[in-house]
Amino acid sequence: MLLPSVQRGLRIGAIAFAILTYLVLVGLPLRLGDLALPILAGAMALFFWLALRGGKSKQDVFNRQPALLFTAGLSGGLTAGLLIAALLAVFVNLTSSGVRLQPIFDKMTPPNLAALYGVAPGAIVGGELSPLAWLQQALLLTVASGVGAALVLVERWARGRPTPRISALRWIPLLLPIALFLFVLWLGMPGVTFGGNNRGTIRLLAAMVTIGAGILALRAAHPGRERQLLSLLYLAGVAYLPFTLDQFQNSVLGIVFIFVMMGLGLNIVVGFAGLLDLGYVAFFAIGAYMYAFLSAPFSSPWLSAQLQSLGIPANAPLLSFWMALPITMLAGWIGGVLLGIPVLRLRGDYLAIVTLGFGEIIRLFMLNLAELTNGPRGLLNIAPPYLFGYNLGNPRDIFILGLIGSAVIAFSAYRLDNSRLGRAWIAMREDQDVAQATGVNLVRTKLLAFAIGALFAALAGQLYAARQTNIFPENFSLFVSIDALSLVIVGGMGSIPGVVLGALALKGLPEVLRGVDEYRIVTFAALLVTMMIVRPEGIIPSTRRRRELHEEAEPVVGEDVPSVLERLAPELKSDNPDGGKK
Amino acid sequence: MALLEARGVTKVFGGLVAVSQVDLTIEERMIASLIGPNGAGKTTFFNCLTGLYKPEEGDILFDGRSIIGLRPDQITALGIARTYQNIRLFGSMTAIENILVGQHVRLRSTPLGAILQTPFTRREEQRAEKRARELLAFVGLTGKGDMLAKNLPYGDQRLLEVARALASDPKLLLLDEPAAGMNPRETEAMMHLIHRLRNELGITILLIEHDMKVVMSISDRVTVLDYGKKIAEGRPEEVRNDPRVIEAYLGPGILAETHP
Amino acid sequence: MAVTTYSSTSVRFRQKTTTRWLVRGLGVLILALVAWRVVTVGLAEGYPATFWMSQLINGLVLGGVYALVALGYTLVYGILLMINFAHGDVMMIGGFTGFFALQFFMALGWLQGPAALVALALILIVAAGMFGSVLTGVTLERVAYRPLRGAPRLVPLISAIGASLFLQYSVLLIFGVSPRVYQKPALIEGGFRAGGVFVPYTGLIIFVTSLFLMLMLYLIVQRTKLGRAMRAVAEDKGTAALMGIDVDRVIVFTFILGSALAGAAGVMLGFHNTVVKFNSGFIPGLKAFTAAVLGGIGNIPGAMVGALLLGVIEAIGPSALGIPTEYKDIIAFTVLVLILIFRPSGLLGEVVSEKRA
Amino acid sequence: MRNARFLLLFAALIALLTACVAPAPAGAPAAPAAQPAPAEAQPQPTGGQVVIAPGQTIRIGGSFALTGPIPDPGKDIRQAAEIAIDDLNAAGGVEGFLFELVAEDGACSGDQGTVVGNKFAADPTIVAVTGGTCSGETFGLKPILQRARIPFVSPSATNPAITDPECDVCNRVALSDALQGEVDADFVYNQLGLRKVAVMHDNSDYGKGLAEIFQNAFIRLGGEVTNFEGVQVGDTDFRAVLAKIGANQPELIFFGGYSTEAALIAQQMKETAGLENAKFMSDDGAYTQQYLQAAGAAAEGTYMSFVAGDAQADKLAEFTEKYVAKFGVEPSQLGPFHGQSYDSVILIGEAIKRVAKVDDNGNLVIDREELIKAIRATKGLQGITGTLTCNEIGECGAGGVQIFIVENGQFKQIAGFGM
Repeated sequence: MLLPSVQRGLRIGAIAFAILTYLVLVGLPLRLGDLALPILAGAMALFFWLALRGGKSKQDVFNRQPALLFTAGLSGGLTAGLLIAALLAVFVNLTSSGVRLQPIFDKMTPPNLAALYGVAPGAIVGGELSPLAWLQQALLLTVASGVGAALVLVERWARGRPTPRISALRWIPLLLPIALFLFVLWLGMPGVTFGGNNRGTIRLLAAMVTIGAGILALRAAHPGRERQLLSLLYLAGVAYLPFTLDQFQNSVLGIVFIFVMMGLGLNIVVGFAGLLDLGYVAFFAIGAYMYAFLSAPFSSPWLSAQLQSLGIPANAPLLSFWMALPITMLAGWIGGVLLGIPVLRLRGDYLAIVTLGFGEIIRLFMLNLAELTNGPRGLLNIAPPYLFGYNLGNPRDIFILGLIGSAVIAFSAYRLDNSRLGRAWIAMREDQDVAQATGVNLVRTKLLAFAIGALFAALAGQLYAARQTNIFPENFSLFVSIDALSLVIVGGMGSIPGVVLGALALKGLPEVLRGVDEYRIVTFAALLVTMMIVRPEGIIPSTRRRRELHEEAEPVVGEDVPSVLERLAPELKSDNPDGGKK
Repeated sequence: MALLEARGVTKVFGGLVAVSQVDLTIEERMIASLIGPNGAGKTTFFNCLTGLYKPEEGDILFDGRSIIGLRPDQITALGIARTYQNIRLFGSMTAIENILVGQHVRLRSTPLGAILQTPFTRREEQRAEKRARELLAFVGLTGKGDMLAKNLPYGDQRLLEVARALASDPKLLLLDEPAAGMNPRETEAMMHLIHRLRNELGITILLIEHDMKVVMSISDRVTVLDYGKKIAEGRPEEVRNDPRVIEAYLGPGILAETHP
Repeated sequence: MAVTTYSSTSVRFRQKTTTRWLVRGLGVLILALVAWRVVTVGLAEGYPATFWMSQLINGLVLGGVYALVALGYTLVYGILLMINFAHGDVMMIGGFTGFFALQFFMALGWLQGPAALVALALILIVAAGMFGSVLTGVTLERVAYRPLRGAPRLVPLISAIGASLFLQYSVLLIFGVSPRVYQKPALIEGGFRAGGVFVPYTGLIIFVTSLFLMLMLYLIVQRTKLGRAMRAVAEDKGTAALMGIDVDRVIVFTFILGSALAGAAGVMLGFHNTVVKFNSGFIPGLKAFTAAVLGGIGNIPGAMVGALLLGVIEAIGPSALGIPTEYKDIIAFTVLVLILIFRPSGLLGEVVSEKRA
Repeated sequence: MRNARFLLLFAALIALLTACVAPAPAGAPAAPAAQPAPAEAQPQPTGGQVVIAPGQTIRIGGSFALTGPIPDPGKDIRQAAEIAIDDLNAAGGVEGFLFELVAEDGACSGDQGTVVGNKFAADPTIVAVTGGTCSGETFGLKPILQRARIPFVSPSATNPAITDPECDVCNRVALSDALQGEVDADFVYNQLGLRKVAVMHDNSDYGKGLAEIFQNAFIRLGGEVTNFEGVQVGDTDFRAVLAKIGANQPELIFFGGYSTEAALIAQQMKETAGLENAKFMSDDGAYTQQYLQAAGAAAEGTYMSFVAGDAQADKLAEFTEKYVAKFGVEPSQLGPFHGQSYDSVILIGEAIKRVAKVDDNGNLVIDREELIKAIRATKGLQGITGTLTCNEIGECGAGGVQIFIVENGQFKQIAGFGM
């Protein structure tokens, strides 16, 4: 039993070494400064905890014995610690003997290495480190892995105890958003210095978590009066939020809610109707450019020439934001139908690549039809929305418009989901052929999905153009489609509140992670993969609406549940006195 | 006038003639059965009737009008509904929603109406839900309306498929092996239900079935297919004794084993 | 088994005859318009025949690279029905590994040695690139895809997108932003002229190697025991497992094959175009994916045909139609859309679906 | 009943709408920074003052393209800015107050530019901004910083529309593309005496803009442009488009874009029929060590233009030395704009020195409006790209274009204009 435990430890240790090497190579120690070594040790402990706790049932046998667990932990720690110490030693020796590692490893600078030892970079360059300093690393990492193994035992001990069942626990999710909201307000007070220079970022994070926690609280609340009351509170809180935040926080949440609008539209196409669309950005672009043409015709060489020949002054917007709305929506609708028609017959991944192509075609046209779109130089000086002479172009009002837009679209999507059309979409997603045989007109249903989805994206695009006031083809790259699709899936396919949470996580989180600027994409990517592995159905999986109001919980389904037919059968014979009991 | 009249229907896949020159006439309020060994072309014939396949030759008249070349949803709108051999419910929808999808062709509300919840839409949805509950009750699934279709027990799924088909107000209902995989008690209940469909709702029924007990006891008329050709037709007792049928099934011993 | 049904199910709808003829008519019309445009504009420019030949060669070489990557897409798709979005980046890692191997052999002085030694070094460099890619591909499968088997179809796709970003930006962080420049050894520097048409050696190597590797792959899949296991897993994972096939092993093997091809592509592309960068796998990956779909995804000859076609269209299209080259991607995607309208499962896709039906 | 609920919801929406119509109360209590006032409806707002307590730093924001399509130049620009901050601090800062660079990732994109702009505008301690790297990003910054009264100096945004008479906070050290394109065309036509050229660009804002200016200028001079072809940033195989160009046998190819693409084109030209003897010229985006490395032997005899004016060799050498010492890499390995980046920070720093005052409590006070004017009033500042003088719309670049030829793997200056 000892040997397999050591083997397992060695394997985990090798993986831990790989992770540590990665962290060193990307230059994390430099970033963390004096805290580098403790944090790496903490990461190691965390990793060993995670790696040792989830064993397959076979390995559980020795997992249950503390001694074996420790053997695994310590052998692994020793492996990882010695290997990484050796690697660092090699780097330090090379550096001190004048070899420049940087042409190969961009981050292998003396300061980076020095951070791991808590010494000055000069000591690294001069090769003044004692051999003991290297062993110090190995020792610390080994101890950390032991701590990780101990954590497993602590966790197991805690799990073994009966968890207290207090009904008051239910109030934690219900009251959390309110507490968070108060926290946001408190952070906004001028005298508060909490968080120092990062106060704005912490506040942004708190505001985002408030929105998300509110949605989760609504779901945790009992249906009926409690949920209604909470909904009202929630709406009031969210409506008040823009007035409490500063313009950075508002501008981030503004873009988040523009993506919510877009995500809700894509959710109809992908989540409801099951049509995988990788070129959804095309409709976003159509909306943005349509509004730009109407609002800033003077930016487009061709358009201004046409207007001049017609005798219309081309130096002012043709239509205001509000007047342009119906035209943008119509453009989106037409775009959706135009994409929809050729792809009616395509399924699955063929659909994905054709829509991707469509998105690229639209972007390339915007890039290359320079006469109309001004090419890569973009359309400039687009008018912000005005209402009664009041300029709504500032971040706060854009955020509010985004909120209103998202609310209207979410409301429409919810109504559609529970309508005849929504049922047809889901039926089509589940089984296209049966849906048709059941009476669903596939052509109409598919085109409606594309058209309605496109319309919502075009609305988002118009708001985006009004927010940016200058748009360029590069704003509408494939990555926008990928972002939108990711947020729908991260949130939970077909789930409307999921889109909000997905957008907060995917568009908001990277802004919070600004502090780690160059690491933020890597962090985001790692989170995305982890998220998919841990919770593939999304943050909030979609649920079907209950229409019969009598059941508290779904009956247990298993092999031995008799079907109605079986229960009815004796009744039919009408000679069985037990028949018909429920 | 016959409700359904198929004349010389032929369907070819590559070199294989799946259905060959099949004639079939079904009168109103009749329970007709289509039997035959595996691969005899029964389900293919169903697919021709519902518009999934287009037959190479022949004509199919429903209510006196040709339905060749119509899309499946158009045929459903005319009044033909079906169930499937391997149950094909919309698994992630609830039972009630499955039935509501079945009513799709009978509903008229528009997307805009749904968003604005116009009085018309609201009334129509209420009616549709009421009707869905009635159908649920009719097949005996009261109280299971909010369960996801995929979570229902097997027998209930068969019933739900029937309810979904009924939702489109069919004149003709095509049942593809309704009793497949059921135990004797369930089978008996299903037979009872089929009778009720005809007697209480006045629906004409054409069914494919392997369970000879079912076929012989409920059918008004039985049609036998073999290698895509019609080899016998008549009242159950006539067909049972037809030598060609016995030959096709290689004796009554095989008869029982064809049950999947 | 899949929860969301994007894949084609067993019953397919017939197309209404009138629509079919309408679609065909439209196809003929489009072809006629293109032909007219080619004759009146493209040919009217009066390019010499050697020009068209050299464009064809450019296209075939480009297509050869796409093909090597597309084969990986198609293999993984055929077995797991998932789009391995990170495949292009696996190729990029191969390019980087190859670059470091090249530096190593240059330091050893092999590349200044006799031709045989240089050739040996080149083969070893390609092998190193393949090794790097295989390591990445297998790790990806183990970490990012295996836990997701059986999840809805889009979930592995998102995971793959995450993995793609992770690979790109990790390389950016570790190796920095500057591109790595491959130095071509004298042996493969330059090219030869055949009837006034310049053929670069690297291009020739890419084209021949991609044909050879595709043939090898085809033989592996069709003739070997593992290949048979792969096909079985592609048909039905559950049944294959019941038949005693280790599904995990087969899938890992698939990733090994696909990644090895991508690694070879990465190194050869490095020699051909001389630079590798953290994002240099993305665009070829996207194009290769397009090519795989064009040919009928899941189909090995299809990927090859699709890739070569795409490469040739990109190279010849703009000149033949007499429009600026910045429209080459538009032409490529339009051809894709048109082909899929007329053949909804790709050029050679039907073969597969019939086999599976 | 349900109708009533619908009406209620509608009313709530209307209420929400009107809520945002009503102007915010002046100096909303919760917001740390004053909400931006509407731009046109009301008179130009004034920025007030930045008060820096002893021990605090003078914070200069930086919007750099650290991710996105061109991270290499972005990183270079950021590092050069850090060197400039070090130099300013080494020279004693302002009255003992030290400078600090607050770097943000503008990702070369408009929406990131907007977010970064808002982040700076929301932070009352940000005095001025250097950046953004790309034109699109700078367009994102421009309206926000204009409202927030924070002056910015872009080292590398070359779109002519970045500066305009309306915008008093907008400045740049980079020259507008216009000059470079004109000079390049003139050089090719008059100095090299070529009459038949092909123009390529990378479809970026910068590359295409420059290529268009070059094309127009060249045609105006009387030359012939045989092809005008675009490629994409990130492409590596240009053989097809080169073959197309080669069929027309131009004497020179001008490429507007960045170094990697330029190097590959220079290389692949040599293999293309019709272009074996054609010359190659590119712009300041390609004037890098990277170009020389990537193009290898093919770089010999190619021309580059660079907006540098009367570059001060000793200052540049000193800068390079510090840069290598700090970051372990030659600045020109990464991108062309380090000089401009250094200069824009120095320009900001010198202007702050002129307007900053120490008040009675020992705080450093900087008046925003005065700073905006002070930056505009910069005259004769010695930077590493030359003598910087801002004109009335904020063009501060040391006005000159130099032309280089590559000889023996080195750039060699052969012509200079407008110095």
